[in-house]
Amino acid sequence: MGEVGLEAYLFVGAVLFVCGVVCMATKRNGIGVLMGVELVLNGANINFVAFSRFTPLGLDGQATALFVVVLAAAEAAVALAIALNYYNNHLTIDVDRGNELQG
Amino acid sequence: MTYLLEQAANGIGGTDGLLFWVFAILSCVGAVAVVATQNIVRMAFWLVVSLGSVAALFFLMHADFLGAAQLLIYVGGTVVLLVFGVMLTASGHTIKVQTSPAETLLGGGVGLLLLCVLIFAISTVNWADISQQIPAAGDSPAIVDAREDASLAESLSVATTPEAKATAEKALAAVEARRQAGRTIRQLGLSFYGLRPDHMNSSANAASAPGYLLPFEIISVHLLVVLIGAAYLARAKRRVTPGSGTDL
Amino acid sequence: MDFDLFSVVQRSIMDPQSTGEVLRTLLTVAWLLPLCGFVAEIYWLRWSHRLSKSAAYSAVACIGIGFLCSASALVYWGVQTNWQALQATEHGEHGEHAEHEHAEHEHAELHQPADAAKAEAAAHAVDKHEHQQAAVGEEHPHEGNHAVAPKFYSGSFYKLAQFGSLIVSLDWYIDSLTLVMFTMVTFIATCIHLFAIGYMKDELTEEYEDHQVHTSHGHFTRPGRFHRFFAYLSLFCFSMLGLVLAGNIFQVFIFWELVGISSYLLIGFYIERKSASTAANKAFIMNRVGDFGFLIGLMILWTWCGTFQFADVGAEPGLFTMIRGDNGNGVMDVSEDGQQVFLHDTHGHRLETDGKPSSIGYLLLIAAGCGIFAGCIGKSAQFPLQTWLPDAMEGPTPVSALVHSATMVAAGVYLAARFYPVFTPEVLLVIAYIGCITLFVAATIALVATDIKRVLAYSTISQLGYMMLAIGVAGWGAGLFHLVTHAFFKSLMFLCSGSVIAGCHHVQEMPQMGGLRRKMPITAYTMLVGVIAISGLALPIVNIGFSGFYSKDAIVASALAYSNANSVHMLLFVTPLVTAGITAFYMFRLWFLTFYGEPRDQHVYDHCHESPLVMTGPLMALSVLAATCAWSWCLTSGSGEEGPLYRLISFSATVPADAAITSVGPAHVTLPSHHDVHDVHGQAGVLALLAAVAGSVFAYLMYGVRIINPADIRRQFPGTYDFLVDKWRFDVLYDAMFVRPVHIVSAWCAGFDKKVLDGILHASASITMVVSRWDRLFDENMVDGLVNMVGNVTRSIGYSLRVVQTGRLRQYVMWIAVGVVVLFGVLFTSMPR
Amino acid sequence: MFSSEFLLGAIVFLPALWAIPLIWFDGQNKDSMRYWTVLGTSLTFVLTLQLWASFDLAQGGMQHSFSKPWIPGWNVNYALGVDGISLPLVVLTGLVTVLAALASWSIDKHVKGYMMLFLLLETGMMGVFLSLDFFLFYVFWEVMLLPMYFLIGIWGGPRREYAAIKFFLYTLAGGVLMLIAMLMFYFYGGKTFDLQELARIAAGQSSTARFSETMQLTAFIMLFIGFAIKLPSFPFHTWLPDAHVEAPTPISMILAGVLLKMGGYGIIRIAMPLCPYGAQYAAYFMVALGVFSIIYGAFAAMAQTDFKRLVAYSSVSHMGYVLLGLAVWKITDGKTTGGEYWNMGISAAMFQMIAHGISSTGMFFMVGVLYDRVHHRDLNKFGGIAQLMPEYSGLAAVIFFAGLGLPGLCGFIGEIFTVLACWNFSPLLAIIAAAGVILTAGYILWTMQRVYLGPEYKGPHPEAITPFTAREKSVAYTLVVFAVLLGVFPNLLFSRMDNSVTKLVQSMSRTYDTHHGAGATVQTTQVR
Repeated sequence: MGEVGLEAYLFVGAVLFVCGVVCMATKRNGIGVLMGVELVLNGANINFVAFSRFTPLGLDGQATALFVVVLAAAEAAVALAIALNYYNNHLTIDVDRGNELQG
Repeated sequence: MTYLLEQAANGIGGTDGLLFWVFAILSCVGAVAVVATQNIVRMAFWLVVSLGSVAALFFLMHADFLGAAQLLIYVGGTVVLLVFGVMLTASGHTIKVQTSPAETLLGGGVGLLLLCVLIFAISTVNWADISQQIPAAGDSPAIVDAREDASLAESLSVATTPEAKATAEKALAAVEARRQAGRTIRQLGLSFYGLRPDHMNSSANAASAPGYLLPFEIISVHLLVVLIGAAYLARAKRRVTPGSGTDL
Repeated sequence: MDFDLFSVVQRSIMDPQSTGEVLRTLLTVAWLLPLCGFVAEIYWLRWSHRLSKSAAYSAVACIGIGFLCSASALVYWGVQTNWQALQATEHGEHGEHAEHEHAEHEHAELHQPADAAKAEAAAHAVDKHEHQQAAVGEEHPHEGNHAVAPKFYSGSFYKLAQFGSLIVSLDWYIDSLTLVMFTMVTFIATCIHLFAIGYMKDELTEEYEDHQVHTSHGHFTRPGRFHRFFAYLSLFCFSMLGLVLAGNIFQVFIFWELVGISSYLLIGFYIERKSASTAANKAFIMNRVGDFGFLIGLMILWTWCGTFQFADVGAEPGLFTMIRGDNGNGVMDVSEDGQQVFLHDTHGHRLETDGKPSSIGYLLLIAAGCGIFAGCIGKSAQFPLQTWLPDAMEGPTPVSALVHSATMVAAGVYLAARFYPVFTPEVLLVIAYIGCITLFVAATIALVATDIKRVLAYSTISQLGYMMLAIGVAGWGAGLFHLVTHAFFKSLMFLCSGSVIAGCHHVQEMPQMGGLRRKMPITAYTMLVGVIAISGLALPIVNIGFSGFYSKDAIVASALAYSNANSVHMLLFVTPLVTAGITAFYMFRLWFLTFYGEPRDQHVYDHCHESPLVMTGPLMALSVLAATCAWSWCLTSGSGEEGPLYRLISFSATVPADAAITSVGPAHVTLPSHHDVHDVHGQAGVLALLAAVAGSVFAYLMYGVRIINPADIRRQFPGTYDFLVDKWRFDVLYDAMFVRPVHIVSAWCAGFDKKVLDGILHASASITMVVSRWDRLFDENMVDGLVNMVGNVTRSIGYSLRVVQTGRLRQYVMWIAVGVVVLFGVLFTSMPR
Repeated sequence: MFSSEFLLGAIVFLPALWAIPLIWFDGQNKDSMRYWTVLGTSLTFVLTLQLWASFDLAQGGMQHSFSKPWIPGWNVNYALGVDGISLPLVVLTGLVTVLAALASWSIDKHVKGYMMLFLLLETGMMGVFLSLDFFLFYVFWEVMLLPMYFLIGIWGGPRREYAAIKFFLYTLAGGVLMLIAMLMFYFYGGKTFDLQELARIAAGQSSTARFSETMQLTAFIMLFIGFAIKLPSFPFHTWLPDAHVEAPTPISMILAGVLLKMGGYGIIRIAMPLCPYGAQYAAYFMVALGVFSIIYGAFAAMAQTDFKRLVAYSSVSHMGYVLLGLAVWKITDGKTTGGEYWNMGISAAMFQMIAHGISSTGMFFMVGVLYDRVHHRDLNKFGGIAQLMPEYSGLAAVIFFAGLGLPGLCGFIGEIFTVLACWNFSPLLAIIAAAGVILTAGYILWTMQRVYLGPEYKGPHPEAITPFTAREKSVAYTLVVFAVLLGVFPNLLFSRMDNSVTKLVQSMSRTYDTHHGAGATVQTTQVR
C-alpha cells in the first residue's frame, strides 16, 4: 500500500458515512438516528480535511469542516430538543411511532 | 522487534502510516459498533470511540485545530449532549428499542451496496490528475511538506561542514518548530477575517479566493439562534399525559 | 238668347274673389262650430251636471248658427250671382230644359270653334288669381259684356304636406251643390238635434236603467249620457260638413273616415249592449272595406295625376281639368287606340312630361273610378256592402234619422256626384248596376221586415240605390235631386218612427202597434206625408205631388232614356220601375201597420202617448219641406225639374250632357243627353206613377182594409219569405266567406309565429345547446380529459407512491440510500469512461 | 342660446349624468327618486325642444354638427349633429322618455337601479339618433341594449328572463352584422367612420375610394337584417311580442316608442345612403317585406288574447308601413322615376315612425294602466271598463283610433301617405298594403269592444278598478294632444323633414342613375 494517501482517508470517510446511513436507517431510537447523523457528518468531514491535505485547495476543506463541526453541534442541540418534544408528545423515542408524515 | 515495527511502519508508511491505520480501523470499528449495538448507552460509547479516532485522523492530517475542535465539540459537547438526551428520554422500555432482524439485514445490505459504490467511485478516480487540474495551482500541503522534508534531509545529508550541518539542523529545527507550533490555527483564524494566507503567494487567485468572514458571522448568529431555539423547544410542556393515549 | 238679361247680370256680379272669401268664411264657421261644440260637450260634465240640458242647447246653438250661416251663404251667393241659376228658367223658356244651357254650354255649343286665343285669354284670367288664395271656377269672358257667374269658388286652408311638387292640403270647394248640401244638412241636423232633446231625455238621470241589458246582478243601470250623445252628434255634423266642403278628394277621404267614426260612436252609443257595439264594429269595418277601394282609387289618381285637387290651383290643373280637359264638351281626350286618356292643363293643352304627353291608362281610370265608387258603396250601404245599415239601427233613432238616412249615407252619392267628371262611362255602368241591384234587394227585404226602423233602413238603402242608379245612367241632377228630397222625407219618417218608439216606450215591432194615429195624430200624419213622398204619389191631372214624386220621376226618366240608348241594359229601367211599386207597397204597409186599424197590443196602445212639442215641431217643419221642397212653385209647369232646388243643384254640374256620349271603352255604352231624357220624361212619369199607385193600392188592400190576408201570401211562398226575412242571407254568406276565414288566417299567423318562427328560433337555440353540449363533452373528455389524465395519472402515481410515503423516517433514509446506489449504478454503467 | 357642442352633448349625456346623484338617494324614499328622474328627463326634453326651435328649416344638411377626435388612432370621432331626419326622432325620444318616467310609478322594486338604467337608456337612445360617426353610433347602439336587457330581465313579468334573452340575442345578432358592415366600410372607405364622408364615397363623389356594387349589396344585406330585427320586420319580429308582454309598462312604452324607430332610422341614415346600389337592388324585397309585415302583423294581432301581445303585433303591422315607405324607389330603364313619390314614401315613413311612437306608446300605456289595476291582460276577461273608467276609456279610444289610422290623428297620415306613395312603385303591393286598413280596423275595434264596451267587468279584481289618477291623466292627455296635433298639422313635421329627405332622395337617385343605372351603361358604351 505504501504511502498513506488521499484514497485511504476517503475510504475511512466512506465507511463512516455508510455506517451513519445504516444507523439512521435501522435505529428506531431517535437518539440513535441522531448518532447516525453524526457519523455521516464525520465521514464527510474526513473527506473535507483529506482534500484539504492532499490537494492544492488549501484551507477551504478545513474551514468547511470546521463549519460542519459547529453546525453539527448546533444540530445536535436542536435535534435533542426536538427529541425531547417528540418524547413529550409520544411518550416514546421510537421514531416508527411518529408517522404523521404518512401520505 | 523494533525492526519489525519499523518495517511494519515502513510497510504501512512509517509512524504516521501506522497511526493512520490504527485510528482508521478504530473509527471504522466504532462506527460499525454504533450500528450494531442495540443499547443506546453503548451506542453512545462507541460513538465516542469513533469520533475520537476521527479527531486523531485529523491530527494525522496536520489539521490540528480541527482535530482539537473535534475533540472538544464532538466528544466533549455533542456526545455529552446525546447522553443527556438518552437520559432524559430513557425510561425502562425505551432504552432498548429493537429493530427487526429483517430490517437490520436490509439496512446492512443497502449499506454494503452503498459502500461498494463509494469505494468503486473513490478508486476509479485518478486523484492526482484532478489535483493537477485545480486552477489554484501550487501543490498540496502534503507534497510541500514532503518536498520540505526531502530538501532538509538532503541539505542535512550533503552538509559537510559543521556550519552547514548546523545551519541545516537549525533549519530543520525551525521547520519542526513551525510545525509544532501548529500550522493551521493562524491560517484558519486569518481566513475567518477574510484573509487567505495559503493563497497569498498564488497571486492569481488571491482576489478570487476570499476568506470566510461572512460564513463565520452567519454561523455565529446561527449558533445563537439555535441556542435560543433549542432552549425554547426543550422547555415546551408535555402535551400528552401518560395513560390517556387517545392521541397516539 | 236673352243677352240683355245677361248684361244686367254681368253688371251686378261682384268681384268673385271676395264672394268666394265671404262664402268660405260663412261655411267655415258653420263647419267648425260643431267641432267647438264637440269639445265643449265632451267635457260638459266637468262644468255642469248630469241633469243639465245645456249640452244639448250648446249643440243646437252650434248647428243652428251653422244653419243660419249656410242659409245666408246660399242667399248671399244667390244675390251675388243675381240668382243666375234660377233665372235660367226664363232663359229656358226658349228651348228645351235650357236650365242646363248655362253659359258654359253655350260656350261649348256656340263657340265650338273658339280658337285657342280665347282659351289663352281665359287662362290668363285665371292666372291673375294665382297669387290670391281663392280661385274661382271657369270665368268665360264672352264677347259683348256677357258674363256668367263662376260655377265654383275654391281655395286652400292650409298645407298638410309637400313633397317636391306634390302637395296635399286642406281645401275648400264651394259651388251651388255645396251650398245646397250645407243648408240641407244643417237644417235637418238642427231639426234632429231639437228632436233629440226630447227623445234622449231619458238619459237625463243619474241612474238610467237599460232593460235590454242584463248583468250578473240583475238589471243594468248606469248614469245617463245625455251630453255625450250631443257631443257625438256635433262631431258628426263637423265631419259631415267638412266632407261637403272638401276641396280635394283626399280631404273627402279624411272626413269620410271621420263621419265613419262618428257613425261608429253613435251606433255604439249604448256601449253596454253587445248588439250595439257589434253593429258599430260592423258598420265601421264594412265602411273600411269600401275605403280600401277608395284608397286604391286615390293611389291611382295620385300616382298618375299627382294631385288630389278638384279645382285648378293657379296654373296647376285640378283633377277635373286634367281628366275632362278644358274643351268644354266634357269628353275625355282618349287616345286613338282607346288605351290612354291624355291629361290636360288649365289651358286646355295636353300636359307633357319629358316631351311626351302625360296620360293615364283608360283601364286604370276605370279602376280608379271603381275604387272611389267602392268607397261610396261602403258609405251608402250599396250592394254588396249593404248589411251594416240595418244593424246600424241599434243606435238611437235621431242618429238613424240624421246619420243613417239623411246625410252620411248620402255622402256616398254626394261623392259619386262630385267625382262624376272622373268617372268613365264604364264606371257609370257599374254604378248603375250596383244601384239597380241594391234598390231591388233592399226593397224586397223591406217587404217582410217588421221592425219599424229596419223597414226604414231598407228603404233608405233602396232609395240610395235609386240615387246611384241615377248617377250611373247619367242622371246626375236627378240623383242629387233625389238625395235632397230623400233627406227630407226620410229624416222625417225616421223622426216619426222615433216619436212612435218613444211614445210606445221603446217598442219597435210593428205587429205590436196598430191604430196609433188616434193616440199620436201629429206623428201619424207627418209620417203620412213622408210615406206619400217616398212612394212618389201625385195627382195625375195637375201633376202635383210631394217631393219624392218629382225626384223619382227624374230618375226613372233618366233610366228610361239610358235603356233606350242602350237596349242591352233594359234592366236598369225595369227594376227601378218595379221597385217604385214595391216601395209604395212597403211604405204604406208600414204606415197602415203602425197607425191604422185596431191596436194589436193593448198594453202598448194604452201606454203610448203623443210626443212633446220639441219632438213634433221638427216633424212638422220637416214634413212641410218633404212635401214641397221639390215644387217648381210655378203652377204652369208641373215638372219638378223646373223647381229652384233642381236648378240650384244642376247649376254646378261639371260635365255637360247636351249631346249623347258614346263610350270608347270596353263597355260601349251611350250616355243619353238631356234632350233624350226630356223626351221620355212624360212616359216615365206615367209609368212610375202607375207603379206607385199599384203598390199603394195593394198595400191598402192588404193592410188597410185587409181584403187580402198577408199570412196567406206568406204561406204561399215560404221559401221566398224565409229568404227575404234572412235578408238574402248576406250575413250568413259574409260570415262564411270573410269573417271566419279571417279568424282562421289570423289564427294561422299567430300559430305560425308561435310554432314556426319561434320554433325555428327555439330549434336553433336547442341545436346550439346540443352543439355546446357536444362541445362540453369534447372539452370535458378530450381537452380536459388530456389534462385530467395527466393529473389523474399523477394522482394515481401519487396514490401508489403514497404507500411509499410511510411517514417512517428510517424508510426514507433507506430510500435515499437505495436511490444513491441506483443513481450511481446508473451513472457508472451508462457514462462513458 | 347654447353652443352646438353643449346642446347636443347635453341632450346625449345629461340623462346619464343625472343618474349619478341617484347613488346617494335614500333607497326607501322611492318618490324622490321618481321625481328626480322625471325632472332629468324633462330637462332633456326641454333641451330637445330648444333644438327643435333652433332648427333651420331651410337647410337640408346637418345642423349643429361638430366633430372632435375620440380615438385618433382609428380615426374615430365624437361627432354629433342633427338634420330633419333625426330631429323629430330626438324630440320624440325626449317626449316618450318623460312620459315613460311618469309611468314608472308602478315600479316598486329596486327603484334606484331601475331609474339609473332608465336614464342610461335615454343616453343610449339619444346618442344613436345624434351620432354622425359610425363607430359612435355602434357604441350607443350597444349602450342602449344593456339597460334594456336588465330593465326587461329584472323588472319584467313572469317570463322575463326568456324575453330579455330573446331580445338581447336578436339585437345582438343584428349588432354583430352591423359591426361587420361597419368594418367593411371602414376598410373600403379609406379608414373613416364618418357617416357623411362614407355617404359621399358611396355617392361616388370621392376620388380616393369607391364602394363596389357587390360590396354595397353585401353590406346592405347585413345592415338591413340588423335594422330589420330592430324594426321589427317579419320574420325577425318574434322577439317583440315576448319582450313587450314581459316588459314593465314604461319600458314597453320606450320599446315601442323609441327603440323600434332605431331600425327605421338606421335604414334611412346608414343602410341607404351608404349603399345606394344595395338599397335599390333590394327595394322590391323590402317593400314586399313591409307589406307582408303589415298584413301578417294585423292577422296575428287579431288572434291574440293577451292585450299587450295584441298591441305588440299591431306594432309589427305599423312598422311594416315604415319599411314600405322607405323603399319605394322606382327604377325604370336604369333611371329613377317618380322621385317625388319616393320622397313622399320616405317622409311618410318618417312620419309613421313618429306617429307610431305616439300611438303605440299610448296604447302600451293604456294597457299598463289597466294592468296596474287588475293584474291581468286577458282580453276575454275584460269588458265594461268604459262604465267604470269613462275618462280613461275615452282617451284610450282616441289613442287606439290613432293606431287605427283615423284621420285627424297622427296614425292616419303616416299610413295613408306611405300607401299612396307605393302605387308608383308597385300597384300590386300597394293594393295589398291598402288592405291592411281593413284588418287594422278589425282588430282594433274588436279589441275595444272586448275591453271597454259591454255592461260590466267580469274579470278578476273588479274592486281594484280605480279612477284615472292625475299623473296618468297627464301622460294620456299629452299623448292625445300630440296625436291630434300631428294628425291635424302634419306639416309641422313634414316641413322639417322636407329638405333633408329631398337631399337624400336626390343624392341617392343621382348616384344610382350615374353610377349604376342608365348613366353607367352610357359611360361603358362610350368607352367601347
